[in-house]
Amino acid sequence: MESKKTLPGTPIAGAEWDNEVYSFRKHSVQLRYAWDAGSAVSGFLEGLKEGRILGRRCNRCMRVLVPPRAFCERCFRSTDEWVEVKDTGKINTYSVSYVNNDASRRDKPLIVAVIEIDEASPGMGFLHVLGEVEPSKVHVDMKVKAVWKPRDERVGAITDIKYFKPLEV
Amino acid sequence: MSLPDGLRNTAQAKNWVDSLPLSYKYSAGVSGQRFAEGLKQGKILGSKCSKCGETFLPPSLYCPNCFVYSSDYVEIPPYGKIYSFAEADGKAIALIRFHGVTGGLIHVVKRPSAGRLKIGLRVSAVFRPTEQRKGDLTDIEFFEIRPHS
Amino acid sequence: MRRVAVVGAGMTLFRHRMLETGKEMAFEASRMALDQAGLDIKDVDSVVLGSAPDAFDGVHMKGEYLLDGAGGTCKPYTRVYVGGGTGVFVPIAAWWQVASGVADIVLVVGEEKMSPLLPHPQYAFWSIFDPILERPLGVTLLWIFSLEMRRYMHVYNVKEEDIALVAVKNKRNALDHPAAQLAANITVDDVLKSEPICWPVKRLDVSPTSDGAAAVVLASEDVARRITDDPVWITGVGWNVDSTYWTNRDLCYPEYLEKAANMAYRMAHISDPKKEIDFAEVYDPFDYKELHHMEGLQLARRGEAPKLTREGVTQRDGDLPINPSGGLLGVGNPIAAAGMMKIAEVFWQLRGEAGKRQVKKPVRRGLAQAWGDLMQVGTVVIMER
Amino acid sequence: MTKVAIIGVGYSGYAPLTPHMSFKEMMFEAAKRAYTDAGINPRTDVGSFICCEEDLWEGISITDEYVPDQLGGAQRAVCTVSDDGLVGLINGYMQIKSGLADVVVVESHSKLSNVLSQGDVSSMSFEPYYERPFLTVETAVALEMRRYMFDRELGDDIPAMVVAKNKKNGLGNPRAPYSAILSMDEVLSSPMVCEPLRKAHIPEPADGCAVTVLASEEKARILVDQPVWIRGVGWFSDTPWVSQRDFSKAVYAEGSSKMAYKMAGVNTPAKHFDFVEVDDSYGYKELQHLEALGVYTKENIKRAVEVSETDLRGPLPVNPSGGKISLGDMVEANGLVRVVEAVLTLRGQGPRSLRGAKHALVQSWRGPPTASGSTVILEV
Repeated sequence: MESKKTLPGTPIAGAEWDNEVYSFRKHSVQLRYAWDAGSAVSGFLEGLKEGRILGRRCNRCMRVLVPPRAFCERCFRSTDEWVEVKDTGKINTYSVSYVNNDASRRDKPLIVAVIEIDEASPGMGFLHVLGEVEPSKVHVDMKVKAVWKPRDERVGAITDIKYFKPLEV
Repeated sequence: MSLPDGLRNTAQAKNWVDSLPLSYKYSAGVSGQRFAEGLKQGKILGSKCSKCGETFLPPSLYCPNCFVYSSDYVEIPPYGKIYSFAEADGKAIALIRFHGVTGGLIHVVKRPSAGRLKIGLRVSAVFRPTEQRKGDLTDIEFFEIRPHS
Repeated sequence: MRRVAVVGAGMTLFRHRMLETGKEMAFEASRMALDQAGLDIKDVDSVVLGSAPDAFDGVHMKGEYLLDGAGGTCKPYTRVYVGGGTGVFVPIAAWWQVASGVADIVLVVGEEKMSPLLPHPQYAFWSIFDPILERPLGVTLLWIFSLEMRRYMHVYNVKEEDIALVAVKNKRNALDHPAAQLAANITVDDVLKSEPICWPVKRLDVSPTSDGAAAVVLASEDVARRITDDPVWITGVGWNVDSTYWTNRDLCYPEYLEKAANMAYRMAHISDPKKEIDFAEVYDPFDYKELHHMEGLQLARRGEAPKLTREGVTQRDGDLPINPSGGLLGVGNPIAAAGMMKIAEVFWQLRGEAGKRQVKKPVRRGLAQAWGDLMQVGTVVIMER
Repeated sequence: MTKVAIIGVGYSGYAPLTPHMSFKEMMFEAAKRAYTDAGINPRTDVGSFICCEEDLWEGISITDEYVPDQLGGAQRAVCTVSDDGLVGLINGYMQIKSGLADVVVVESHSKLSNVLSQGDVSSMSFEPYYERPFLTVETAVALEMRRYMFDRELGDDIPAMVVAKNKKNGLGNPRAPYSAILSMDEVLSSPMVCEPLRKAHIPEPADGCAVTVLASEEKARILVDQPVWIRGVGWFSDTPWVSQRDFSKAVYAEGSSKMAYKMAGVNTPAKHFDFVEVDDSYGYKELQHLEALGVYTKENIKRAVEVSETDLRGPLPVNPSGGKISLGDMVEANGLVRVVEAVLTLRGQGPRSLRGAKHALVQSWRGPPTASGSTVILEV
């Protein structure tokens, strides 16, 4: 492979791409989906609308699963019952995002975190964002609490929780 | 269903609606670029394999059979025959095949003012005026039935 | 179980944007691999292709679209997929075709063309997340990797400087790679001072988005002995996928990779990987991933990989060279093609054909590994002279 | 090398809408059935799990992320074969043959009801520069259909008879949501979608999930009384360019069946099978496939339909399950759905007239615009 001086391939420089010195064809689509949430996630969303975080318990391994699911992946059986857990927890890990999902820069950095929810089984939690705190003040294991949207603005979505904030300053 | 205390009425079943907006800019590729330049000059270019001698449309950087680099691009006279066609909403799309060429082009065929489209009819490419050409297949406006075909 | 050999490899340049279509890149890499093996397309019994999300190339069922470029016309042809782990998984799927006796010669192709998606290929990664529980938060791929990096740093008390050493090493190694997209001589300070994207991830901690393809040819023992004096044997394969619920796992350690590696080590009769693996191409889309993966592969104890890196053990002239190719950080990251590049590198290194990239010590056994999905899949291939 | 058997099958969904289940819950249900059928525990007894799916049908990129848990595959060897479920089954077969695993699970599903932009997703499957500007799935199908019927001199009545037959076969199958008594006249008067393709020719989309459990001979004999043996497998692709294909031939079906026949030692396919399950999209595809498989010829295919040879009680029942026309189009699951049907029939749980059937062929096609397909030969 070393003997071959150049490998095949024709790079397109940024200006060539922008000025379209080559022939390009464009196509845009807006793909729409309506995902069935199913029993477990439907129940979870309903709980969020009521300002409650719900998990599912597996009566074999006795874990409380958050986010809830209809099956226990460890035991391979249906989960048995709904369990309401607290809307507090601790930060398992966090980071500070300076970009949007299309790689453009954000005006203001966003703190994102995995939050281990209290009363769920150890290590169980979900992804959310943090508010009312400066990035430099955040640390792993920090206690946090959900800040809910007002009841009449909640629609049964993960964003019914506006963000998590430090439990005490 | 898989949940013992699961949904009991349809109003409880949630359905999450969202969209995935996707926008693309596809490069024509090495062989596509040659083809595009041909179109701008009012030419249909096919690729020729040095090994088996077959000519292909759409043209390709490589021979799909021998899997070696194509040796050449050759001009294909813009006259062909309807291999098959499909009609919907008053519009006809046809696969046009050309003499001595493997493959063909899929394009719009202008329906004749009298009579019906038929498999085997002879057609020719009608190019847009030079200044309107962009280097893609729409540089051919449509194929039309050749008289007395 | 029949023995399976690698008999040829090829690849294109890795670049941010290429004129070649995905089909054309797949052809160029495949042609080169067949040429090195001295084979014709008619000798090939079957083709396996790997490519990551359709949302990049912008073609639904893109395996079908890429088919002729990968040499699959009028042949048994299929595509396999395990997210970012795909590149090292494609040869595994080809391996079982040969090992089972169904095929004698299989062409294995990895392709990725990320550039068509506007405004930026990163956007496609939004659609890898749970549509109901995660996408509404505006999640990006960078979030989850920075979350994992942060957790790893926290649990094992790893410093950003230690992690930056990986980017420095790999980008420098890539200076000797003819396909490299981001080869450079940089310092730890350059990495630390580069623009934060999603702290602790900074610009120079990350591999680029790329277009590119790479290919290898696998052959049964009979065929391999006939066509080459220098076959490289695939002696172990392993893969493993963890639970979807990534927020329920401790991200500090890749258990799934440990299980994938153990599957491969068992097959290759390896009991002490640290001693028995001569060098490795581990998946490094982010610099911390090289460390994380060395630990999952048990090439270092948990939390020990930064120390080995600091001591120069993982340099090309070290005791355990890691990513002598320059890795994804230096050569580029056209996802499935990047994994295949690692397979090709192990093949070239074992044959002594890596030129300026050749590791210093004599090598008999190498390992290639990739990783992907929601930080959940590990794929491992072990190759021997 | 070991023989390979199918020792368990499971299914769920099989309906136009399944609003009560997420795709994960649908998979969990089908998997539970299959594991119970095979008498295995997925957490301890399975060496490898294979799923067949495509990102944009799920609306999720890297959709293989979302499969392990509900199959019992978390922290196990799980992978996706981005192909028809039947090709997934073939890969499972090879994994067992290679000695990599004793027991392999193969899954495929469809949640087409969740895809609101089915046409836009399909349009993205065409080559973007030369073919996408002019083709839709319907146009691509109509082009091939017209040419095939022209070359075989078939009238509109022939594909209509296939559609009517399969709709009727489905009425005997509790899993087939689109079965019906449909007269030929009703097919022929259904709206024209893209001439010559009519609405009644097109399989309706369906949700559903199929799971199969494969095992080595040794395991199969321990676990079940009635293994269904996989005697031959084949998969094959024609050119991906629509414009470069011969529309009168299903090259992929010919290639895949030749491979499978060679492996199984089948020399006279026209006489070997007690029934066949083949892809029957748009009616005409059933005929094109039967020719390519060598069970009929281009000379006798028309007559076979006219004299009802392929009916449920004819000499060679074709699609006793009702086919895709009755079961619905479940995209990547289509092939595996038909394996489930064939296995149940070979076990005597299918149509009464096929009790005692011993040899079956299952063939699948990935659907438009592909020219890729696979064949599996089953035996009890």
